[in-house]
Amino acid sequence: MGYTLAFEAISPIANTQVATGSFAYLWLLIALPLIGALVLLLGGSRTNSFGPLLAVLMPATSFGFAVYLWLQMLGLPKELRSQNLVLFEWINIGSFQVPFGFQLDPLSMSFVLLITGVGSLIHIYSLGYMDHDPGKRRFFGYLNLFVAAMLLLVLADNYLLLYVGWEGVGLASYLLIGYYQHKPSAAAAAKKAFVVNRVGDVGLSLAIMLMFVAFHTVTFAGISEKAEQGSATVLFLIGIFLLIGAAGKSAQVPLQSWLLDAMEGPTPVSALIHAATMVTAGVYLIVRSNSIYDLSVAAQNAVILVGAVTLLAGAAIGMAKDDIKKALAASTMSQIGYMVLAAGLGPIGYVYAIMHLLTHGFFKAGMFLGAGSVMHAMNDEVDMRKYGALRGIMMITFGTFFVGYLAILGVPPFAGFYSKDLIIEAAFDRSIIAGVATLLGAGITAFYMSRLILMTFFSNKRWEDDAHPHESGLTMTIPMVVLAIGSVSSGFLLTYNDALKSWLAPVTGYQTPEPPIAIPVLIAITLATVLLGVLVAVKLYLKEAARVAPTDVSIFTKAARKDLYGDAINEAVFMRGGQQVVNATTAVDNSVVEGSVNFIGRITLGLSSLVRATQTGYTRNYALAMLIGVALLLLLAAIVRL
Amino acid sequence: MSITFAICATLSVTGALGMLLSKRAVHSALFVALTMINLAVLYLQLSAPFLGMVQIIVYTGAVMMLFLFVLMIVGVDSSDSLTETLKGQRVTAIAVAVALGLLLTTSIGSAVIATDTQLDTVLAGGNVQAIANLMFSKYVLALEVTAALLVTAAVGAMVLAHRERITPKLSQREQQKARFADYALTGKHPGPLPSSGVYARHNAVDTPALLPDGSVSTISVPAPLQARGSVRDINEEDAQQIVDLTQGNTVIEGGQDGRN
Amino acid sequence: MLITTEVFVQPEINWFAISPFTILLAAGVFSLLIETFAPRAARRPLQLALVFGALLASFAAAALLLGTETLTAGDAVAIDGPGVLLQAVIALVALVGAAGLAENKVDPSGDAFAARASAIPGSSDERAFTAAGWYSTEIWTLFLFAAGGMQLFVVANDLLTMFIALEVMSLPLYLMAGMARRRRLLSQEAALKYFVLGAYSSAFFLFGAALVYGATGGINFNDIAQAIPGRPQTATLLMAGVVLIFVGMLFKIGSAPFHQWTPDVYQGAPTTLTAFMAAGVKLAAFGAMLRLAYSAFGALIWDWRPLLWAIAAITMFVGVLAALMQTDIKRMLAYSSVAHAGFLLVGLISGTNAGLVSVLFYLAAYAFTTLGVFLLLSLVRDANGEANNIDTWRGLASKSPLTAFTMTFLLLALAGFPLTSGFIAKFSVFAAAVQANQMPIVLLAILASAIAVVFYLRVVVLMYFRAAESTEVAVAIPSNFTVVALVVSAVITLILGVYPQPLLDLISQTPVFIR
Amino acid sequence: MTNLPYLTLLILFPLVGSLVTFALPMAFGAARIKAVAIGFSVASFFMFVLTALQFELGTSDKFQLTENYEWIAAFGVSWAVGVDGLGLVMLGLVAILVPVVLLAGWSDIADDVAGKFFGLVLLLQAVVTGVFAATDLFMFYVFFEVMLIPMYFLIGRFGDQNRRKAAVKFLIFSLVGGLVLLAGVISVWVNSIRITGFGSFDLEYLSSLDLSLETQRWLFMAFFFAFAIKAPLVPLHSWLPDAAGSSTPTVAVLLIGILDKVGTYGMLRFLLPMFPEASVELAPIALTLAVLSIFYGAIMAIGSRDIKRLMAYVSISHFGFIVLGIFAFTTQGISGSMFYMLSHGLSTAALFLAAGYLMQRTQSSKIDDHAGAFQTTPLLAGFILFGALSSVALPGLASFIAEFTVLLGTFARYPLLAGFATLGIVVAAVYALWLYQRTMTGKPSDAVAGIKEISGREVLALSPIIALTIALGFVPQPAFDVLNPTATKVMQQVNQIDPAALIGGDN
Amino acid sequence: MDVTNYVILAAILFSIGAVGVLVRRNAIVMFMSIELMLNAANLAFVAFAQANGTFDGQVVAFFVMVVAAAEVVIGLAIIMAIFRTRKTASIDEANLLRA
Repeated sequence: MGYTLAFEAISPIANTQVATGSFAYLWLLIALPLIGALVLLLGGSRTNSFGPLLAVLMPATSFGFAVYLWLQMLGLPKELRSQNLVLFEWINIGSFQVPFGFQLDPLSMSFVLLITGVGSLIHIYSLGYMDHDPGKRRFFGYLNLFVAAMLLLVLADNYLLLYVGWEGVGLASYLLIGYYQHKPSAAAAAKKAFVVNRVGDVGLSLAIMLMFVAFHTVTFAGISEKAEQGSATVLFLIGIFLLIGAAGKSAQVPLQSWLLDAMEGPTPVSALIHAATMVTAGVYLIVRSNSIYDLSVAAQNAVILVGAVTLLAGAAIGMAKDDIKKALAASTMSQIGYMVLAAGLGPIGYVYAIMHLLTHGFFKAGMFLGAGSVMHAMNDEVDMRKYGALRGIMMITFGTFFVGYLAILGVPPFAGFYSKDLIIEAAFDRSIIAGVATLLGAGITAFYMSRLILMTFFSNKRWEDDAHPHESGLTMTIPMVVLAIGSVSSGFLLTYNDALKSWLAPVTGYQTPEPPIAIPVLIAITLATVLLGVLVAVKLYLKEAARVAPTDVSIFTKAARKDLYGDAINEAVFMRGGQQVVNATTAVDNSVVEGSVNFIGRITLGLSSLVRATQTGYTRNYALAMLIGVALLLLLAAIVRL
Repeated sequence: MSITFAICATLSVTGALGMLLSKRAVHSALFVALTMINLAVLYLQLSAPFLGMVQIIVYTGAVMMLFLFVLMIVGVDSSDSLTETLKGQRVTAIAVAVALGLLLTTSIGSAVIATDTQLDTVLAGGNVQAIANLMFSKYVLALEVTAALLVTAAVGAMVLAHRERITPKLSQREQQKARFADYALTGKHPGPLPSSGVYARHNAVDTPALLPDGSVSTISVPAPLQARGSVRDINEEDAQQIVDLTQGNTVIEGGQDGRN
Repeated sequence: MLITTEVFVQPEINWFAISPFTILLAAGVFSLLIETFAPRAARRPLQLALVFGALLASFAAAALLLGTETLTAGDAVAIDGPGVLLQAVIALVALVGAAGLAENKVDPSGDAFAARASAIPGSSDERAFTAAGWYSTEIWTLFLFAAGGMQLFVVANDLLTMFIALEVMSLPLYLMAGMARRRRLLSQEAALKYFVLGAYSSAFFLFGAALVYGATGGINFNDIAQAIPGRPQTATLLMAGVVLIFVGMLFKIGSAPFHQWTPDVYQGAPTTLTAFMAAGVKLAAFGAMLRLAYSAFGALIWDWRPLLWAIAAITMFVGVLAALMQTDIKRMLAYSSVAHAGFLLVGLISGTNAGLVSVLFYLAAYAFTTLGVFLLLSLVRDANGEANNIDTWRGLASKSPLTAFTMTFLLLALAGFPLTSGFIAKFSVFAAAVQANQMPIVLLAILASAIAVVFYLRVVVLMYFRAAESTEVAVAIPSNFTVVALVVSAVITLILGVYPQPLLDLISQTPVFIR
Repeated sequence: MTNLPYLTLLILFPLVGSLVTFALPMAFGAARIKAVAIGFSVASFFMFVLTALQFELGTSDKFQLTENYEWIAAFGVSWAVGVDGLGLVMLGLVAILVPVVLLAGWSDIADDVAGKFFGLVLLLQAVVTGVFAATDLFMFYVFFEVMLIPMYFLIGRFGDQNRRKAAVKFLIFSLVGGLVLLAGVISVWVNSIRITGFGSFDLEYLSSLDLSLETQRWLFMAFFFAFAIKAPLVPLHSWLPDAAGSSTPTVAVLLIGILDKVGTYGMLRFLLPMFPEASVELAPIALTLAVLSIFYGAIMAIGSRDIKRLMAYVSISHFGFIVLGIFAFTTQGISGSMFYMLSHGLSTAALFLAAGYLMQRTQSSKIDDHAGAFQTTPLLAGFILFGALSSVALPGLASFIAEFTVLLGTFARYPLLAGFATLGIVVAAVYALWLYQRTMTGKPSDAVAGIKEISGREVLALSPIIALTIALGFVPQPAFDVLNPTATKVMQQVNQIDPAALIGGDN
Repeated sequence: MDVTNYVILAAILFSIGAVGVLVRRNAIVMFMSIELMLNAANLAFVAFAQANGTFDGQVVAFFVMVVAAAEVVIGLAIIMAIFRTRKTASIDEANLLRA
């Protein structure tokens, strides 16, 4: 390029560097997938031929550039790794000044790598998965749009711009969940996801407004600089509002209900958005807002509470689901609960939250792709009770899936072992209750994941008659394999030499957990719990599983099958309550508002008839009226004079 | 309060009430005339001899006569039904009029009207001169403009009441010529139609005349009745009687005219 | 007090000052001569020439008199700013009105008046007269007298002159109202009602005049005004008299509860006459009313203001409410004129110079708009004459866009929409009232205006938003008389709405009554 | 060049266009008449661009490009025009929307009356331009009222079967407001005479009057009433769903996108400057109605079964936001509100026109008649989704910037109120996406079965709107640069300062 | 002599006239009632002329008579015209125009 595309830098914000050199082009990270999305979505059918390939190319290129930048960043001293690029002044009204700026620091770098990396893999996978879909151009367009929005989310240097990305991914998620537009359930699920997310967005909005009111700034740098001066109440409130936002996006209790429905979308979407990346945005938000949470223990406690409840609730739901995707989704919910809980622990947990996020990104994406592969093979059947004994037929899928399984169980040395175990340690450091919750969660996770894998790949054949399972093609298996490799190795790599710790510490700070129980003992307890879970599952499902789900189950199972009544509560309180509000308002509009207008109209018409009735046509009546008028006027005149 | 005033006031109110209560319009008119004459007397009392005279000449003499003329045209016998047809009209009217009277009399009564000046005692040059003087100086314009009123009245009366002929009046001779020309052309009977009921038992328009030969004259019954089909039948006996009578067969006892 | 027979002093008469109405009255007499001596065929052209000539002369005289302030003819008339201005406007209104009355194209059998009013409606006589193409050219005599009476009415400076002017104005109108060519039964009924109630109201006026005379010792406005402060002992008498006099006036301007003749007469009378009557009588009566209120009884403002306040309020609402569901457009416009009387009273009760200016402007504006509206009305016809039922106007816009457009414009002016004279008029009236601390009545007026819009727009809705149902109803092609009259009305309505400054300046130059 | 009477010309351009369009005989050909009309509207747009180029950015808070000619001296009325940031933005909105609407509505109208329709739209443009350019209260009022006439005809002649009732209702409501406003206008003028001895309608003169609080209160009520009807606030809104629901989508865009803005515009231009103390004192009333409108409109939108009525209720909700921002009395709130007026014009156009394309194809505005239109017209579905998202204030679009700054500005002064109002964004998501869900997804209904994908002309009409909506979402600052001085001026006029940061102070 | 009595008499006659217009259906009688009212006014004028010691009242009364004469002519002409058309002088039957 003959001229520089780097925008003029605006004054640096504290602790950050004005992006120079290749960092000045970091906007390209977003621009590339965005261009892809625009070309595909606006280009219309003429991009059908090359569209999907372009769509794969764009995030891949972004990934390449991200890796390049990462290497650059690694070459910089730690205190210079936070790169800030302000493109232009976005909003400037009085004291409300928001730059359109990006911040690339180790935290966002981690996300960029995850998003572009996993994202690219899933794009490749989709080439195979969506091969026969007539509207795949649109699908890839949406995927690219998602990647762009997600990158914007993690690259923004202020909360408002983050919000744009935040809603951008929400939009992409909406579009992708509802991708099968002809399916009413998909359309409803998409809307539900968007609306529930909006509830979270209210929290995020309020947080931003409160930040502005309190600090007159909404940039990360500005907030971290001023947060210390904030009053406890303000900090607590900001923390809570951010938590609400995070809960919405990350499907935490009480805003979890959309995630299971979101499985209506194509499976790669579930893998990318609803397992690896978007749903972890809440974790990113909390970690990113460390300067707030570090100063408010109360807010942290709220985060821990939400995380703990969700991780158990997700796990509980996971135990009861027969739909493979929903079971995985419940698992996702649960695992994000871990991350959120970790993030709530403060500097002790931030790194582990991110670490678990990254490892989870690998193994959960891998498992989703595996699930997709199975579904692909089973005529899009999602009910695990119609699977069974697939391990021999789909070797690669089974293999990668099993790696992911071991990872999520936290079996050493798979990735999950490192990240989850550290979270449990950190949780015990904070409180026994939090620790026990995480421990319990690990056990349940072991049970339901074992159940899942047993029902799918082991056990007896329960296929539908027309099912002819087969291994998927290369475009699908290669990403699965790559992710499996990540699932195996990432934990070790991230902890080796405290790589992630030292990498993130400039952003999040770091404290070593000191749990009340000795760490080796804790590890042993954890593994024992996990083993217990596995054994129970093996006992129940290894030999044979029922083709139809039993109905005479405990009240807990019933509750878990119904997502712990989350939807029922929503239905009762919001849907039906909302419907009643709508009906009542409509009734008020008809009766009171319209009614009063009509009433005035009728009164006027009534008076009109009355007046016209006096016009009888009889001259003598008219004369009488005149005389009455005369008399009254005389009377009035006499009164006036008094 | 002088006796004259008492008498005239009583009579004029009587006249007014009489007008109000008389069934016949003519009586009303006469009662009004009574009131007006009494007012004329009161004018004399109030040092207005000229007006008194004018009142009698113009009002009683001219205006009321005009009223009477019109009443004659409209039908002097016509009498109003005094039952009120408009709901509540009379009660309200009387109540309001009483209220009006009370209001007016209270305002008049509560005002202190100067009564010291006596117009006739200070009158030097005579009433008519005084009026004339004002009329032709201060009110000369009014006087002139009044002309327009009178012209309007005349034009109005002409326009609404005067019936102009659009065609010249035909003389007897011309009418006769026309009738016979018509007869020659269309055979229309030139003379008057036979009157109905002639020589009939019933002297009514629906009874056709009988021709001397005892046959029925169809043109003697008005066309509408014929159209309506309400022409009376002829009693054969009567018809025969007529024939007899005209042919000198019978002599009627007791006078020339038979049954009517 | 000793009264001697004074030596007769010939009153000084400033003939020029009284020329506007003198010309018209004299022309009336000439017109009678034409009736008497001219051959029938020549009468109409001669009369028209005379009428237009006289009106132009009268208008010119009034225009030349603008700015003159003088009492003349024994102080019987007060030639002053408002008076002369009103005379000029009346002359102009009469010109436009005369053009309307002269129309003889829209009705195939002649103008709006019966060929011979004395012929019984429906008789063979009447048919013969009609067939012979006769015209009741006497109407021009009556018309000239009426116009002259109107002009005298607004400058009359004593109660007697005012009474006579009132009658000179009214009597011809009573007569003309009953002379319609078509639907004469209704026309005669209108005349009878108008006459009986008019005479009734004159009686009130007269009795009131007597009481005022008794209370103040004079009938000249100057004498009355002078005497009012000095005679507290006859105050009750005076006020009773004022009330009765106002009743006479309120009848003429058509304000409730003395308005009930208005719809009946407006409907029954020939439409072109209604146009002239609605505009001219309102102008003249309001001019006289203003003079009474401001000149003769100005000192009594605190007494009469509450009365007229109440009347204004009632009038506005009676007018708009009665018009609301009216299906006969002519009656609707009659009720609308009642409502406008109420709005005018709002200006009058302010009792200030601004109020006077505003009412004068309103009168001028309203007169031409209402003329135009009624004249337009006379063009929409079916086989039986005018089609006044509102339903027959459906889809008129597609049949005759120009008529519908003009009608809409004039109706909007009546409704008081900006860029029409009606808005400036309403604005100035309301502004004057607010300035005089009469906000409550302005709020009532505003409420009434809001209701009024409904019925004005109903016509627009029918014309534009509905498809035509009957093919019978059509807009007649008028002669140039009506065309000119309509153009003048509409143009004045527009000009006074867009650039009212010249007229406002003219009114504001001498906005006082002399006495 | 600089001495041209830009604003007067800006009024005259469409006026002349309108007259020409009316005057062209039918024989000239409907397509040519339409083309002429669009030509005039495009010419007006370029005239606006010329005008905007004359506008000096951020130099002062005074009106620019002012012209002043004596009009009715007796009342102190002038033909006085001038623009500040707000005026310029509103004029811009008008200049952009009219050509778009005319292009979009090209085939909405039967050929034999097309000339009238296009002429009326141009007439409306001229009058509305006058409204936004007037700096004389009387002149403003005149245009304010005259504006109703072309709109009345546009609704009453070219709408659906309920159009007559709707048109009358629209006019009656507007007129009641207008007449009350007239009382207020007169009263202000009279008060000015009482205070200074001479009467004038000059805005700056009237703003400088020292009216008593009592007087201000009454006048505030009168003006606010009129503007609240126009910008419909609950409970004075009931005319809008009828009017917008019965008119063609193009007319609805003009009605909601431009005409109703006059209400909120009037609040900023006249209400606050002339009655500052009363405005501050009575702001709670306005704020309450605003929040009420936000939720009421949104909830009614959810309950609507008719697409056009739904969108009208959506707009009522949006007007709630605008009013909320105005009466929060913060720079962000006011600037945000003004920006909202712009963005709402665009988003209304996007949604209404796109939905209009659909309704024109299916000949129904009932939501229930539609389903699965995505299958037949994916591109149109995309446009409708865009419109829906725009009215949801999706970040990245202009409406987000608007809504967020309004809420932010309100939050600074009334945190609880703003917090409550923020919940509105959830309800917004419900109605907008539910609309999309019910019309576009699922199995195609009979009505949408064979409909055609949108044409190039239709896309062309929408594209500037969409481009602007996105552009302003990412680069809103140019608009704020224009609007901020006005906001600052208004803040000074009502004598309010922004709340300081809770800690630290400004950076 | 107390002029007040005359005026009160005038008021009474006026009121009777006023009520006459309201209760009589015959147009001619109605019209007579109006004439009675005019006469009452005249009486008041003349009486006040006496009280005021000026002749204006008498002059007015004279003019009123003239005007009344003209009015009577026109009124009766109208009534005649209607009678010829409708064959009735009852004013109540002239009620085609209403509402």
